[in-house]
Amino acid sequence: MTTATMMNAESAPQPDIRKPSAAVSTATPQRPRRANPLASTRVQSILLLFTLLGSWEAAVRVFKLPRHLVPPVSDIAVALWRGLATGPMAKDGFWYHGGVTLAEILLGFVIGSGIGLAIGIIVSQMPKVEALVEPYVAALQSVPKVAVAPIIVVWLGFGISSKVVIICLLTFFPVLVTSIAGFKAVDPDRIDLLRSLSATPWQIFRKAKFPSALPYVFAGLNMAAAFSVVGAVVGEFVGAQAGLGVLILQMEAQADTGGSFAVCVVLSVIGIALTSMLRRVQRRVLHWMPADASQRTVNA
Amino acid sequence: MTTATMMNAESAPQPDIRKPSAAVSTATPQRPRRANPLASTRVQSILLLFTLLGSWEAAVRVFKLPRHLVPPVSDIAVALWRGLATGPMAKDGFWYHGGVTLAEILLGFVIGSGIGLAIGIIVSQMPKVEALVEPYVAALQSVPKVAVAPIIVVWLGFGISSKVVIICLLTFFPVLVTSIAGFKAVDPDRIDLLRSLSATPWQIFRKAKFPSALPYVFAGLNMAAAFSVVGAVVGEFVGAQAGLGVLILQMEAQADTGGSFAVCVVLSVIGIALTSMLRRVQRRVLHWMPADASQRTVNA
Amino acid sequence: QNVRIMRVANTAAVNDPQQCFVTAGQSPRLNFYKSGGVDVEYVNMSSMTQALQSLRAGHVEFGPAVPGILLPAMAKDPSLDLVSVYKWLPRNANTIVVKPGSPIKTAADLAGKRIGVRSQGDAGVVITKTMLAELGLKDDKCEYIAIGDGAPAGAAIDNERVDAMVAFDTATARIELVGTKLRYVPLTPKFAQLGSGWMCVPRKMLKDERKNLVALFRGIAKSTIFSNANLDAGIDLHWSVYPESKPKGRTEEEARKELAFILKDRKNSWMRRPDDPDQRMGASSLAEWKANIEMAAESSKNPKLAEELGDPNRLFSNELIDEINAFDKQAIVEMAKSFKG
Amino acid sequence: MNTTLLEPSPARSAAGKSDYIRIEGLSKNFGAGNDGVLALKQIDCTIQQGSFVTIVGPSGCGKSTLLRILAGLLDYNVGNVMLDGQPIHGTRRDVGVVFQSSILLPWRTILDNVMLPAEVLGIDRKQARERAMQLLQMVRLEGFEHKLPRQLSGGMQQRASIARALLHDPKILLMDEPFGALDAMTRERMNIELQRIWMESGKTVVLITHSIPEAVFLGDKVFVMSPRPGTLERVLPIDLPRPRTMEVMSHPTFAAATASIRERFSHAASFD
Amino acid sequence: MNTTLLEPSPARSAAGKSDYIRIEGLSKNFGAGNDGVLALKQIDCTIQQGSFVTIVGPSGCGKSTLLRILAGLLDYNVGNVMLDGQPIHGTRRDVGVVFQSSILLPWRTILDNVMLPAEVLGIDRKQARERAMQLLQMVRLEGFEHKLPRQLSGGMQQRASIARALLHDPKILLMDEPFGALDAMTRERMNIELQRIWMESGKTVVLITHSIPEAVFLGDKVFVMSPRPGTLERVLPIDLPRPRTMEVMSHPTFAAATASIRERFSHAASFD
Ligand SMILES: Nc1ncnc2c1ncn2[C@@H]1O[C@H](COP(=O)(O)OP(=O)(O)OP(=O)(O)O)[C@@H](O)[C@H]1O
Ligand SMILES: Nc1ncnc2c1ncn2[C@@H]1O[C@H](COP(=O)(O)OP(=O)(O)OP(=O)(O)O)[C@@H](O)[C@H]1O
Ligand SMILES: [Mg+2]
Ligand SMILES: [Mg+2]
Repeated sequence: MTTATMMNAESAPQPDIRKPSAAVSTATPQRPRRANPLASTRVQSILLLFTLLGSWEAAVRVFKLPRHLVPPVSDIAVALWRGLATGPMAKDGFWYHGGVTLAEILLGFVIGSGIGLAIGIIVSQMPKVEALVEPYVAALQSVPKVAVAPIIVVWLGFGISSKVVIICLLTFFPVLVTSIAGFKAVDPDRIDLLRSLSATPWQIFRKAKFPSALPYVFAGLNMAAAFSVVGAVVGEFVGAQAGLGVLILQMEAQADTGGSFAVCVVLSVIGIALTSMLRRVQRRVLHWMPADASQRTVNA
Repeated sequence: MTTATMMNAESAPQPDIRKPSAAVSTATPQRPRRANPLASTRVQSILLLFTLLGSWEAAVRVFKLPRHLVPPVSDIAVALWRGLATGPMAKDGFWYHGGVTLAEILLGFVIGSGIGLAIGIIVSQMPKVEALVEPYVAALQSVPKVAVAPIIVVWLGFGISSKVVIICLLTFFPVLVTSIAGFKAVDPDRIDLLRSLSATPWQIFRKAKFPSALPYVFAGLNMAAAFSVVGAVVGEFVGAQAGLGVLILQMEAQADTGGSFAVCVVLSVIGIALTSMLRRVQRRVLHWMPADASQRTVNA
Repeated sequence: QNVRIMRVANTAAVNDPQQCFVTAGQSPRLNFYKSGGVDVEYVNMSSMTQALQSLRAGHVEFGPAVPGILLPAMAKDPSLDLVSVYKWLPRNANTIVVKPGSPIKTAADLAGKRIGVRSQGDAGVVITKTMLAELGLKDDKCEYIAIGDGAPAGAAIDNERVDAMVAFDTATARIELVGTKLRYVPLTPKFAQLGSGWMCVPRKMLKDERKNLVALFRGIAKSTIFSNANLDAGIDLHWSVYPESKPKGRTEEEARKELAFILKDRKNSWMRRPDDPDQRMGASSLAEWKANIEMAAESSKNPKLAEELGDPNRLFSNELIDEINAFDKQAIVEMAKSFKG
Repeated sequence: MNTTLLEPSPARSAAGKSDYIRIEGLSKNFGAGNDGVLALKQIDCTIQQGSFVTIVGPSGCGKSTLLRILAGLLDYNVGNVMLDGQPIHGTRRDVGVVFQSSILLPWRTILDNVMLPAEVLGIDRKQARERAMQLLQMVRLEGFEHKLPRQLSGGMQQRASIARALLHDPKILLMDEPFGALDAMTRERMNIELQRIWMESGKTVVLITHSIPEAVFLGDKVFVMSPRPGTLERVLPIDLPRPRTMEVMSHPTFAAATASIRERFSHAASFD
Repeated sequence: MNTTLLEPSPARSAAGKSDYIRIEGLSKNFGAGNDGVLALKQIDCTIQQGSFVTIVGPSGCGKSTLLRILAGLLDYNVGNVMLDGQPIHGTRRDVGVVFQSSILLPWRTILDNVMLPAEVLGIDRKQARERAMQLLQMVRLEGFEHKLPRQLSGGMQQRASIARALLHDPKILLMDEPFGALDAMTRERMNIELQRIWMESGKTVVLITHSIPEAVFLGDKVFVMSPRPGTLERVLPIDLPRPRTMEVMSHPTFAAATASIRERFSHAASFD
């Protein structure tokens, strides 16, 4: 046995060197690997989808359910197609209204969570202010913001600004609360490490506190992303000239339930896009965390 | 030095024996302890509140802002008082409408999160089904459920059932998603421990998997609690005979903005009560976790 | 060329082909508005109250005035200083609808029932109260349920979640458009004689933008005459301006047929009564406003309403009417009749 | 099941020399085909009933894998593993395992954690509780019964997990670096305690350790394993009198044994 | 700042005997009044420049507290702590600290973690990088520079934190159980390595350990502390030749010293 071999045993990459047993455990009994088990699950998954959609369509047709109550899948597909096959400024198309809604969501999300993060940082660097403000943050974040949406529309009108403010309100709190929690949870050892090197407060913030709090901040951002879609829809329900929420109301008024389902599909796509974009940023920024570290979001 | 003294050094309770340095770190420079620093912060905090409310009132009066746009605090207080000083069945009082909304929230929360947990458990005990279903759960949870609220009201009418279903939809997904994640995150070592004792699958579930997944489940329940208030309000906005959401619209219709702020206050109280009840249950069930383990919730 | 955009509060929440009585002139083919240097923009909202608040906040330039809501609001809040300058529905366009088999035969049967209204802030609530008050049923005990528009409202009537619905003809028409069968219950006699819709503007605007307002309401008057003369053309023009209001579920032919059927009678609400001594488009009368005040006082259970409002002459104004009507109506009718799609 | 196990059992003297555990040509591959990892290769050995075997080897050489196979937690592909004449497939009730990490259930008190095997195996609660208290006293955790695992230091947790493994008085005790989290002084004490339990109860013990002195101090035999793929490179019998005390460390046999093992792990050998 | 620190520095011989660190009547109370915890009580001692002091004592006796005071991370209430004639208040740039846990920043690669002091203290990047690579090689982490901390074992992480403490070539090195997570064999190697660095560089080293043999092996003097409230019970000078090798362990002086210390931690002493 040579030194070299011994070193190899160490430097061979292992999933998690500190806990080799974790990797072992579920391997019993060993299943024979299929050619591509993932692909086969995916195929089954897609088959399941088509079966479900097919039986939906069949049920609607066989039981002759009224279309404006339960639209057949084909209605939704047609409405989706018609909505997408429009010019970018067509007022009856998904692009125009989707664009308005997307603009509201992005603006509201960026502004709301930006302010939330900024205040979170400021507040948590000043323990006295934090103690003072904390009970009010706790109380205010319990106010159901959607309930004040009508008032905000009265204040700011029916344009994009009232929706942006509603979304800001909805996104502000999760980011504020999680970032305060994040800064509170910074391992004091890390701060001590930097103090031991005579680091300045700004260095301590930059090199230890901020990166430590980031996973919390991202948890807040994920929640905020989900809330921002909700905010846009509710805001548009309450009063708006354009946007997918308006389109839903318009279609409901014409008993075009298939159409409003199609709009829901578009909204979901926006939600999924936003979430996965955020997740990509998160994965890049938090590349140092294990991949499974709770990458969960829920849309309301 | 006796054996006894040495043992004392060990058995003396310490905040966290494994990491004594964590407790030390922020103690520099040592601040002189005041008589009761917490109480003093609380006093300051309350002073701040009164200052804020006072200047709000003053601003409204001095600048003669129209009351239906910016209600003075006194209007809100009066409306709150008037709303509370009613009989339990008075249709213009907070008790009747609040009771309806609370019933919707509780029913929807319990049913929705109950089903979410049940399906989460079933699905995660069957890896094949989980793989099959997972992409759809991911896609469906991105559908903004508030957008389908109008459709559900069409289906189920203007009574309590449509709101309960909307809340179920909103609460189902966070609980489902977090409980699936929770069961996935069970330390396989714990399962191995029980397997090494020749435990049955049911024993493994009861003694290792379920308790391990509980912190995740509670994270989902907290989110669901916040969502259930949102669901009730949105559902009532879209169409209802009674409930605090209806009251808000009615008051808005009468330009009684102070009144609708008062209703928002009531809604917040319901939200806070629900959250703190849940937190109490959580603290009891998860008593074994450190207290600071992310007890955060955010209302939309 | 500078075009002044005049935003209007659309309390119908969505765009609807019946608006062709206003919107037809927006089409470049008619160009009733831009020729006068103005244009109309619809701002969708869900209730009359929201419209009043938007007028006060300046989010819109003009909006519909329903006396039953407007008058109590103005009495309560002196800063809400609106003037009704154009009567756009000279006949009563309010409707009571029930399921065809319903036991409700007259307005009196509404007492104590579950009344569907579009939203909690909708005129339906005060209209019902007004009619019941006229019948002496002052303590109505009705339950008002917001059932929205179109399909949801239709489903609510169909499934008997409400006993009747009280709303503008535009709203009930849309319910019929989605395929729900309705029976119309006659309005109470005194109320039926009243006009049902005015357009109001902030008093300040009446002073500052007189010229624009004249151009605006002249455009509306022309559009109304045009669409009344050729409804098909009016609907087509509306659809060309607001494509989102074109029904997607069925063919254009079907949709137009349905609409033509529904609007056959209703289109006349927009026109002056033949027996009306004042045939000017948009003109109001003092007598009418006194009646409005009286009814609003009863429905809002505020006997002092007239006192609080003061001089009824400040509530409306005919000062623009002559200028608005300074156009050749017959020419518009000819133009409509010869209009080719 | 004999629950008064701190008493000496009759096993030791009689069956002492039989081949209790017999491993023949054992290989273990993780994953399939070429991309698999060969963790164990051609292991042949026997362990006599009532004997104390210690295993040393560099990190990742497959020590835990071997132990998991003995515990019935892991299937093997090639070879035979026999226990008392029966091939091992699946777990057994008479085996106690101390895992590399202590794996206490954080929601249970220390006492309830130690009682876990009783619950699972259906042992009478009262008897089990008594025994658990005895064991906790033995590992010097008296007074900590009602504490939660997180309130204990790593070393204390590990000691609790040792008590748990002993609760149902298993005939075979498999220990994966049980003393890793203990400080040197406690470790020495626990070694002596473990030796006492083993001598009194006649259990068969297989113990993995990173500490060469510990392996020599405890073992009847020391199994020395090579780096991955793990082979059994050498079996070193330790001929030192029992019960051994710390003084044995200055014994020339002890020095020779440690030196001989250390030599294999020469220089850069076992950085972790 | 001298950045080629693996070379011997001239400090050792000349200033060797001066009282570099002087602690007089030091007491430390956590919290105020009666409900406070007296962690240190009346500590008096001196540490000479360039000397190697090791500290042993039961858990919770205040070893870490003492070290944190020396590092300037913790204020003290009573007594004087002088460094080179100046009272210690606040941190200093010429001190390197190895914490009880390795405290690597998980988002930085190992190299970037080791480079942290250079960034904070504004040392030239290129020079620092070169030195970091040298240090990583010394702690046998070459090839792991660009790995993240979580990809390394606990022992490897601890070695990285030792490299970090050395980066800015501090005159004083304070180490709180630096080898706790290392297995016995690696630990022995690191002891020898540390001795080499110290001898070559002339640093003053204060090292806390739970292992009595380690304390004796490394220290010029061993400070033995009593349980809480921590007092300095005994200062044991170790008269063994340098450089010491593993063979020293069989030296009678070594045996006598360890026995004498172990005696104090008799029996139940230091279960964690
Ligand atoms: N489930 C698994 N899948 C693939 N490889 C595995 C699995 N479990 C273990 N291995 C590999 O098998 C080898 C032996 O692992 P094992 O845990 O038995 O080592 P060990 O000797 O116990 O190491 P240590 O001393 O660090 O505990 C390692 O190279 C490891 O990476
Ligand atoms: N911030 C603090 N507040 C209160 N008590 C503290 C604080 N820090 C430490 N202590 C107490 O001071 C005593 C000494 O702690 P210290 O960490 O110095 O011990 P130690 O000797 O390093 O122990 P170990 O060997 O476990 O690391 C302990 O009893 C501890 O509980
Ligand atoms: Mg192992
Ligand atoms: Mg310490």
